Amino acid sequence: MGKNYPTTPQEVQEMQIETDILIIGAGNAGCYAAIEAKRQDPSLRVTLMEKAHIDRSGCLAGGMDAINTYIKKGETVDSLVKWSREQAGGLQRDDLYKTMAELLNQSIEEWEEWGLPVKKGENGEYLARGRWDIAIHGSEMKVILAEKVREYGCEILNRVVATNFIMDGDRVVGAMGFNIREGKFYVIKAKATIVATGGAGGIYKPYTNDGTDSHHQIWYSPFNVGTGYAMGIRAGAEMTTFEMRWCAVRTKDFNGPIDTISVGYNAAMINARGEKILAERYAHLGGDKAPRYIRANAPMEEWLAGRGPCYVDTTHMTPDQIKDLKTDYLNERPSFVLFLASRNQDISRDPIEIYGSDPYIVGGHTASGYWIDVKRGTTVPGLFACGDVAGGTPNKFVGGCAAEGMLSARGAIDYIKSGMVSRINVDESLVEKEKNRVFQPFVRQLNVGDGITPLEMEERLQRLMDEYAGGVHQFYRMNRERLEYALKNIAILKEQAKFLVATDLHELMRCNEVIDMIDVAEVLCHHLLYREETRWPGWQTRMDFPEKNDDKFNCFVNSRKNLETGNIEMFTRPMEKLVD
Amino acid sequence: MPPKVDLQKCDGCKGEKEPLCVAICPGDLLMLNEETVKAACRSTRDCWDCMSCIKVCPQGALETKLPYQLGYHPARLIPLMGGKRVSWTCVSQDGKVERFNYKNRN
Amino acid sequence: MSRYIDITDLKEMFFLDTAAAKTAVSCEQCGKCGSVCIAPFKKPNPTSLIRLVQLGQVAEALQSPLLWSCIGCEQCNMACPNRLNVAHLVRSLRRLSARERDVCFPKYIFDLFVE
Amino acid sequence: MAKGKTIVVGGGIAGLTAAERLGQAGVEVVLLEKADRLGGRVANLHRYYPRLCPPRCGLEVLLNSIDNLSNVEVLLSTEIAGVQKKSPGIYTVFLRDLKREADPYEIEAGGLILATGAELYNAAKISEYGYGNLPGVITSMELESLLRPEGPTGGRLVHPVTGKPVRRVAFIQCAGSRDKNHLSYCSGYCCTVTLKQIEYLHRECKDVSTWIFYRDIRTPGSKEEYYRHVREEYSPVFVRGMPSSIDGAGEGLTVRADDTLSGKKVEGNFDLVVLATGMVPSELPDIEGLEKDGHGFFPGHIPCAPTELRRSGIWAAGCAQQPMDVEDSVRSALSAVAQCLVRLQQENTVYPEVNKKKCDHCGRCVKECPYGACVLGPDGYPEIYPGDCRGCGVCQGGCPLSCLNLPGQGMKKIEDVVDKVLSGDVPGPAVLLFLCSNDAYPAWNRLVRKDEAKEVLKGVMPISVPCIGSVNMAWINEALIGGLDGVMLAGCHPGQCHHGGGANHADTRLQNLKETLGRMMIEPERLCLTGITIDDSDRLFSEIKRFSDVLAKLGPSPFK
Repeated sequence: MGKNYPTTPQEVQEMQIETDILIIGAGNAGCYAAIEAKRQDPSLRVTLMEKAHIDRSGCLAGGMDAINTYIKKGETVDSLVKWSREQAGGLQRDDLYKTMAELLNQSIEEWEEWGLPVKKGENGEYLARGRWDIAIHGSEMKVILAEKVREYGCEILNRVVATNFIMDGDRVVGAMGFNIREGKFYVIKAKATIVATGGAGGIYKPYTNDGTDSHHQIWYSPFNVGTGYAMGIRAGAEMTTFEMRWCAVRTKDFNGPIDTISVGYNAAMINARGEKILAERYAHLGGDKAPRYIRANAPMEEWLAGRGPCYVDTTHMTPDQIKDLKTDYLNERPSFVLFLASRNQDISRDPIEIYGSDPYIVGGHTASGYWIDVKRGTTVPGLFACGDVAGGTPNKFVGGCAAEGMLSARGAIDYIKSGMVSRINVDESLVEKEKNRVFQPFVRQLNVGDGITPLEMEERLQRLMDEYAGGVHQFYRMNRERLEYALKNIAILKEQAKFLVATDLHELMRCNEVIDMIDVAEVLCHHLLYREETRWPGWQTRMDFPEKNDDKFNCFVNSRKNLETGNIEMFTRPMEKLVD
Repeated sequence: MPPKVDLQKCDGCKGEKEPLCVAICPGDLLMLNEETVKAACRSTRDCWDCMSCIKVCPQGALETKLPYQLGYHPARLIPLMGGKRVSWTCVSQDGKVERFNYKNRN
Repeated sequence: MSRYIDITDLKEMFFLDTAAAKTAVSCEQCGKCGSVCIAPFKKPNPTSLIRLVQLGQVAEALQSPLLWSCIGCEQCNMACPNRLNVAHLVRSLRRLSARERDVCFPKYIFDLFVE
Repeated sequence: MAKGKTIVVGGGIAGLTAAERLGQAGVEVVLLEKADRLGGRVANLHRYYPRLCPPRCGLEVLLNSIDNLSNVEVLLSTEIAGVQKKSPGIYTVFLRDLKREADPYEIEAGGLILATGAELYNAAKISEYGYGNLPGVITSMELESLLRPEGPTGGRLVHPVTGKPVRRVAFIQCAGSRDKNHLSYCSGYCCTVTLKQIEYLHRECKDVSTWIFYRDIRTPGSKEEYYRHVREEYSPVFVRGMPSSIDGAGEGLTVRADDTLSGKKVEGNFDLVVLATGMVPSELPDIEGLEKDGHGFFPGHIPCAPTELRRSGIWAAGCAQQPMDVEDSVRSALSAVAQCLVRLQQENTVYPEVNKKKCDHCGRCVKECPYGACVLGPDGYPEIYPGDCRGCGVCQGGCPLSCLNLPGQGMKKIEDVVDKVLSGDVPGPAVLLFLCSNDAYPAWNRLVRKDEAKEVLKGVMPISVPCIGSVNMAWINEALIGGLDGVMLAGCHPGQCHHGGGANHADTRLQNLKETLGRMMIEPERLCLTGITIDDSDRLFSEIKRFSDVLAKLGPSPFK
């Protein structure tokens, strides 16, 4: 190991940065927040802290083939709010959704203006793919967005991993983290902080995990590990609806999206007997228009009932449609086309097999995440949230995350302009403590030279969650006893984190990531335990409470870590409908 | 799905500290082998096959390979990046060639 | 006798008359005169003959068959890039040869005609 | 406009000339000299040829003039320790004061003239000549010093050790030169020096005799007449043949050689043997990106721009360029001065713009720029100094993100071509032809005027580029994807590229792309690189015809 970086906290070079708005995570939401902040007030200093590289970070690294929330002619903000709530099983923050929906079209139209090719029909309108969906050639959409961020003069810190917020009393005044190229420790003080780190993938064991080359063969970005949630949990922020997990039907063995096929090309899901699953078995729940969790869980139920394997039926597709379909995949998950080719699969003859994904915590699809107000302020003053990390707004998708990015920037600017932040006082001992925490795996490697690798701990967590907290191998099912078992072991894992070792900066990042994953998993289990009903089969299937219980649980289940006791405290918040 | 490095073509981005593939990988998986001054994937199992590195490599020295656990040898998928157009060539396991050309930027 | 010709003292060649000496001093040994010479018996050719003189090998020069085979056509003079009078040098040497070596007509030339 | 001072390195005849001329032109000059006095090797010469005048005369004119110029600062006993590009147009020059044992200090310079001269080849390395062991064997430079009135013998020609008068002097030409064991090149000036020395020896010492052992006498130009004059006037003995040995036993020195003209072995006994040794360049710290020839000289771009090196703002003058005599040194110094003055006056030319929106600071442009005109600035983006950039566009060709573009060049042109092809106006096979503006484009211009070419060239769409190395592979990709059947690059032959390797860059990039195309099951023959000189219209035509035939045989592009 060529030692060109520090291995003890004492050697670490500290970078002090002061900025007006710090955005953690330069994905789609973070980039839009940055652009909007600069647009609102070009004099503001806007800093983006990004674990990877802004050009290809976050969920859009590989690209995107469709925008799933565009309000077309004949539709309204309210009709979208209503549709989304139904898709989410009735639980949604209408106030948040409405404000977001008002900006949806703006973000997409801007993106197009900046260079994103959007497919158009003969009338010059965006080419519709479903009720809210439009088709794009989005393989470069993140690159285009990143160029715009640079053009607006935002400061970009690539390869800086955020580890915790900086607190001034009960306020968030920036964040700390480290650079995985030189090992510098960053202390970034900001008047307002926006967290946009994305959701959490990899908490559960993926079924594609052969222990060799397909460990990260999951649908959601495996590099989004829930750091933003974990930092919020550790700062005492209120979190909502983690139990509304996102488990999706994906192409089997290769976790590719299938909405592309089922929505875009009217390909029905069929079981081994050739029955159209939704139309024939879920007609009472809306058939093809059934809520997302039903659609997601249905093929798994078929498989469990002995009617698997299941497929999306592509056999009716014309050669042109197949070409278009493959192009869509190339724009989002290019190697799915390679996957089909590697099996010589002609999808006009052999339908595409489907299966459930491992569960993710993703606020862009479900309602899990930070509990926020309409200005996207979290319960911790000075901290704003947007994108996958912000809760209460299911079915945001790409456009919604962009729109919410804009809202969070406006919220942050209002907060700065309100004069609530005059001076930032930071207790230097907290910085020192965080530095010691972050670099602990190096210190152990140096002093002991033996311990647990982040990979080992991650795989232990993934198996634990898979088996005891409703993973794909358990067909998403769980009960109180299993969840309590999981929590007991999570407590051990948290204790064991001190044994983590790292031999280079990449591993140091992985160590800190797995610590974050465990913190998210802990809160997740508490949420799953608290909701004693089955509201969204598949997403949340309690075998001990198999029915929906509207009397007790037509509300948000929230949590907050008690910073004194370290306990996760659970409570509920009422559900308020704004649109009927 | 690890990217495979063609050591003949890779020029380590002329010995830069951070070659383009290293700079771009969302998972920080590519690194520069300082001895050979060529790119290398530090953990093939952790690759998400987003193909960002393949697209950015100025030498065309990287190719995405499917893990054998998922797909059979020797299918391949190669993007060719123009300025505003992209072309994908997919060669199936039995050698059938498919091409996809379209504008990816306005 | 040493295998080496001693070139330390080459005064010997200056017993030539002025015009002939100038040819010997100035000749750069380009070889043109040797190439154009039509004498029936070019042994040595004019270029090499001059070289012998330059190196002080007068005795050898005076025995050269060329001296008697030269027909006086003066092609060598026409060819010389330095406009040297090569034919005059040959004639001078022939005179010297006749005088100093007491040879009027070498035997080998005589034999040539007999055959 | 160039900024900062101009540093002249070396206070020999070239350096003095350059400093004096620049000083007269009002330029701020710093003149560095390693020794504790100015004048260099010229100061030790006895006579100049062809007039046999003393060097002091010209030298003192220069020294007096420099003395009177307040804008020329002279630093004696000062050595150059290093040169670094500081920022575009500015070099940091590290200087070491040889009198004080202190660390190097730095000054900034907008320009440097390297007049660092050369040294005589170490004659001791030619073992058969016995230099260093035989006191009577000296170098031509030592003979010069010996005869100077200020010399060790007061200018009398006597044996350096015995003090006895010298009567017989032999000169050995090509001492170590044109010899792969020593110097493989001809220093070019030694023959005339020997002739000059023969002349002044005969003039100054009536009873001296001279011999020359040589391979060829190389006296170009009017020096040929000087050669004839010396030969006819002083009658030195010319022996064509390099001596095999010099023997110092007994009286004098015995030199043996094979006279290749007569085929006879000759020997002579001499009082003094003078070795006409060649020159080797002075040692100079490496300057990043400054190309030397195989021997360590800075020959520049021969023949078009001999003083111009691949680092703008740095010129070589005098023997730093190649071995030369005083006349050529002065001439080359004046040429460097002219270049320097032009640079001080010149307006910005065409140079690439950086798209900071896209740039990723990868630094490939910095690595590939032949002229070091591109540096990563404090903000991490490439900065191009117009005065350093010669507009070759090699950076544009190599940029992986296409964010460096010369004005008027770039993707837009390719898009236009693609649109034309897509509109169906172009008959197949449609060929995109990049032409180097130096050579291939003029050749093309003549070609298109020919009637018989018109039919063949219908499908060919030409784009002129400053150098074939400026063609970005993304352009080619775009063209291929857009339906062009083939792309041809007509540049200079690799060795003839005006931009130090632009054609080689193009070749490497094209090879890589061909390999990728091969993997994509696309015929690599759809790409072609050819070298075209300016008078090659016919060959360009036949190359295009050949390429079109290949494409016609291959059929339409698989991308279609």
